[in-house]
Amino acid sequence: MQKIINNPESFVDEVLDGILLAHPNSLKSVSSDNRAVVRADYPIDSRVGIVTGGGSGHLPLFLGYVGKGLASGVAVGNVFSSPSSEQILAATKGVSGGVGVLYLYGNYGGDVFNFDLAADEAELEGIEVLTVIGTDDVQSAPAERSKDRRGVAGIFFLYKIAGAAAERGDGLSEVARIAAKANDRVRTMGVALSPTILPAAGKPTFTLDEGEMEIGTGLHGERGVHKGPLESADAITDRLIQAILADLKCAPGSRVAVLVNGLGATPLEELYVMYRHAAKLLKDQDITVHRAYVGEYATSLEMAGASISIFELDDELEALLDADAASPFFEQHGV
Amino acid sequence: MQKIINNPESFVDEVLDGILLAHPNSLKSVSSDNRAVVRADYPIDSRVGIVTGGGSGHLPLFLGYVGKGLASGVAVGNVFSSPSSEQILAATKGVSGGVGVLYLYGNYGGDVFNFDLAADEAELEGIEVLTVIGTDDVQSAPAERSKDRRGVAGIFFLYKIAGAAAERGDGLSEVARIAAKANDRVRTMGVALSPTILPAAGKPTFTLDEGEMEIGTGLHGERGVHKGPLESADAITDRLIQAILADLKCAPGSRVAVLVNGLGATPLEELYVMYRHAAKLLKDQDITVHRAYVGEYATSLEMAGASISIFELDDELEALLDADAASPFFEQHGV
Amino acid sequence: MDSNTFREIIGLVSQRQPAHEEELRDLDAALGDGDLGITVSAGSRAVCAALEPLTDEATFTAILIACGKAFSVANPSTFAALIGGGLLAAAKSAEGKTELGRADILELADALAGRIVARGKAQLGDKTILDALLPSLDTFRNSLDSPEVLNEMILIAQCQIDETASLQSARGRASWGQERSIGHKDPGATAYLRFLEDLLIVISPGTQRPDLSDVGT
Amino acid sequence: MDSNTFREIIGLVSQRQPAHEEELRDLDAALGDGDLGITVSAGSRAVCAALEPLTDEATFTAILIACGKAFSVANPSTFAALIGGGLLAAAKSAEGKTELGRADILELADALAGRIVARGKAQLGDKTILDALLPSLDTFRNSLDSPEVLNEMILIAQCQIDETASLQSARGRASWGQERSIGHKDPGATAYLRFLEDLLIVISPGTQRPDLSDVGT
Ligand SMILES: Nc1ncnc2c1ncn2[C@@H]1O[C@H](COP(=O)(O)OP(=O)(O)O)[C@@H](O)[C@H]1O
Ligand SMILES: Nc1ncnc2c1ncn2[C@@H]1O[C@H](COP(=O)(O)OP(=O)(O)O)[C@@H](O)[C@H]1O
Ligand SMILES: [Mg+2]
Ligand SMILES: [Mg+2]
Ligand SMILES: [Mg+2]
Ligand SMILES: [Mg+2]
Repeated sequence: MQKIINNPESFVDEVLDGILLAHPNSLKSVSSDNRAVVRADYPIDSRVGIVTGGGSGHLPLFLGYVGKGLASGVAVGNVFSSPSSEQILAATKGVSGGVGVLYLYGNYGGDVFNFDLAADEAELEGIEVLTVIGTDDVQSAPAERSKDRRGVAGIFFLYKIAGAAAERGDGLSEVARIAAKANDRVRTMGVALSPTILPAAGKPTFTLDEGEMEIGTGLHGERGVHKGPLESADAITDRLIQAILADLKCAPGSRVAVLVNGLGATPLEELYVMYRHAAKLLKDQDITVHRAYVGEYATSLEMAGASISIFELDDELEALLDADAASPFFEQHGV
Repeated sequence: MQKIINNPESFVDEVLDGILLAHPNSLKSVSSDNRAVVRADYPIDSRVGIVTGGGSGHLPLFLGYVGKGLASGVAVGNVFSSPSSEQILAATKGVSGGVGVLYLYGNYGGDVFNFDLAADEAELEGIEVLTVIGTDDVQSAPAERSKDRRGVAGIFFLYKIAGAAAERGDGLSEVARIAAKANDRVRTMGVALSPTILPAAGKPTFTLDEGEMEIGTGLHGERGVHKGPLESADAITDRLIQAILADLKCAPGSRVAVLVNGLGATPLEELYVMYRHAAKLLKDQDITVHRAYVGEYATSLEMAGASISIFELDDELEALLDADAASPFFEQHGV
Repeated sequence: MDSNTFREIIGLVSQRQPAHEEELRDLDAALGDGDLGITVSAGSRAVCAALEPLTDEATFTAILIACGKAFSVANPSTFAALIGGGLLAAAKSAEGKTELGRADILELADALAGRIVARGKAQLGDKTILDALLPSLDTFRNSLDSPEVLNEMILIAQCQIDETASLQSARGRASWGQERSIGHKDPGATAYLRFLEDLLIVISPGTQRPDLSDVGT
Repeated sequence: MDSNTFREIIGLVSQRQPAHEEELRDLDAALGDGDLGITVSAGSRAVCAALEPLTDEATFTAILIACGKAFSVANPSTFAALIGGGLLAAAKSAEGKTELGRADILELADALAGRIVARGKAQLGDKTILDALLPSLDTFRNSLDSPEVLNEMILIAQCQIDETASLQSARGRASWGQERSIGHKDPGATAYLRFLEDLLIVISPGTQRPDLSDVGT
């Protein structure tokens, strides 16, 4: 594993040091171990706070989406493991403007337990908490059990939508309603061309030889649902788009946003080759792409591969999607 | 080589299709082969145009820096090879607002010849052209021959500075003056942890085993100046920062901007570990970091590795650095 | 058993868990993300460290709280949160106790299992730790006084793990692989089995350890 | 030699250049970015394709322009731009010529070399193609009528390549490796040498090709 690190034990803390040093005007730590980081301008009185969190190794996910018009705080776990309830509670207090906090994170066992624990403790301190969990990975559970699905790159849209709603002053239940509505309209599927290696474990969770690919993988090096020969960019894009549309069931004439996400090692050029075919497939089904996002939005250290997310829009969601947003890792203004 | 592509021959054209499809409001093609792409809102009467260009495989470089407050047009070559003079001329005509065009690109043999040829042809068509060539790689030639140095990731600062000057309406010679001034104050040095593979060649230009690194590499898989055992993040950062400061000679109390650039496969987390140490080293020398940029700004397909660039500021350059800029690949607003 | 003996047993058994790191890593890699080995090894080292400063006066509750907190934050994966939370529930049910007879131990174990069920919302047959834990506690409940009860618990746990291997995991990360989890033993249940086996070694006569003869009553 | 024969010779020699792709790739990888093999193979195939539609009426100038444009855009690296530009300069100096004697060929070759010097701004000893090209053209100049002139040019080019291998490249991408270029033969100069060797094969009696016996005069 060719890594530019000092040692695995101090890795996450050094990453956080670097981020806080690089962006002092945008982010600040609200815990002694720097594992709870919030917007520099938060808490803001009577403004709903949004706390997310999860394991490290996925930048820009999760910390990268703390900013204006996005999430307002984050709790940072070790590589691929959950933040503790204390860290989540610290982030909660760091963003609470007296009108409640929304927990918004991906569906992972450890995270669910720790966020639930933190929610209990926050209530004891008079902070109302609602929770919306991202479950966009179509490959991870059948439609009838969609609530059990894994949360992957599509959570970017939830941050964008919920963040814009909070930024314009919506109340807690309204922000939660809109975030849940967005979650119901996002579907993601991924493909891996190389496994990822947990630094501490030192061994990949699955092996992929040259010329092989794994379809339906998650962000933590878990195996997918199908392993086979590596296919062309168009063939892979066909697989992902068809599985997503079969589940999302967008009617012809609908408007969507599309995210083609790189898992870390795949070059931006290859993601645009995938977008090219995705745009064609959607056009064939008379589905209009309102906005396209192409790049590394949710990675898995040096994993080679990509995922595609489709987010079905209506007028309410489109307005929130088009709103300005700014963090040191993601900016969107105007057109 | 695990790539998500259809075939090497159509690769660049498919990438360009995908980019133009994804960002129709920001970019437009001005040549039948899509190899000349300009800002959607250009040409603008009596506004200086800035044309850049180079081989594919480096996104966001070069095309990613076409936008508001950045370059205004680009000529796109095949992977790691130069655009032709016809393509450069097409981009030139696509951005000329009647007050001249600045050619701004990295120092590579093929590019220099083709841009010179295009400049001759543009003059014949009444378009005044000035040229500033990026030469920021400290490892590629001794200080006395700095004009022969290779252009690498530091060219990002030249786009930001020259683009801001053109955006505020500066004349051609003024934009060229400022771009050349910026070039004199940027220094870059890189490290590679894996070689890159030219798609057509199918074989890496140099081999690196596990536990080895190559210092002073460029963006086209060229060998560096030193190959040795892989060192810690801090040790590598020491090497890069010291070599840069020895050449740039910033006095204590000076202000700089810093870019920690990923070459493609290296995770964002590791770049921030490098920034952490870079910030410390600069602080030790009483050098203030005005702005930090960390991420993939100039890649080399799936190459693992990074480069650090330091850009010494004065009041004029700082104001231009802080100006707004926006392309589908890079946005900066306000603080 | 007094709290001092209890603390020593937990310490001795915990010391033996890191030996299972590789096995649990491979089991978890087959249908999850391969970190259970780290959770168990880092978690049990943290438990040993947490027990270190405790004096003889430390109550069962204090001991279990220390273990629960330590285990849950060492490598906070799902298993860490589940077991950590379970130990905190057991600590609550141990309040006021100064001696632990078998019935008390069963009460604590039921509190631990109950929290895991409440938090994880899993059922028997979902191929989780519960498929080994719940049946083995029933065995304990039904032969409370048998000197061989631990051996029986180990047998039932082993048998449950082998039986459920052919099932598709319905909970947690393993469930996302859908059919791909079929044919793989559940890593969490196996970690529990290894713990029981090491407990048997530690309290068996002949092993170098404090006099635990009164455990049988 | 008339333009028809000139066109056939260039075509036959160009057809032989792709065979050198691997060698040139490896030489360029050692001190550059490894694309010279592609430039020469793609470039010479493009030259053959550009010659295809030309009829017997095509003048020397038209032939050289077609070759220059084709070679420079097939894989537009530094070498492609240099040789392409040089061929355009040779085309200019061939204007009005209907026959090529040796003196004319030398004039064209000097024009090509001159453009490479003007554009590349390299000198002898910078370890570029010039280190083989310029000395071999001087040999051509000094023994214009010798039937062995091509053999002598090949020898001097070969010797120059071997001699300059120990130098540090001072031009282009190879110069950025600084000392790392020492001990490696210049890829561009080698490509020129292979071209001369194939030219010798093509115009030597006995090889299957049109009657070129008048070339010697
Ligand atoms: N909802 C649940 N209820 C009970 N046990 C569970 C549940 N989810 C996971 N487990 C147990 O946790 C084990 C996996 O633990 P761990 O590797 O820490 O999870 P992860 O890495 O996915 O966070 C599984 O083998 C299973 O025994
Ligand atoms: N300035 C120059 N003048 C003359 N020849 C040059 C110059 N620069 C490069 N060359 C020749 O070009 C060869 C490399 O060509 P090529 O691989 O196409 O360059 P690159 O890949 O760097 O664009 C060198 O071996 C050298 O012979
Ligand atoms: Mg796991
Ligand atoms: Mg895990
Ligand atoms: Mg080359
Ligand atoms: Mg090249």
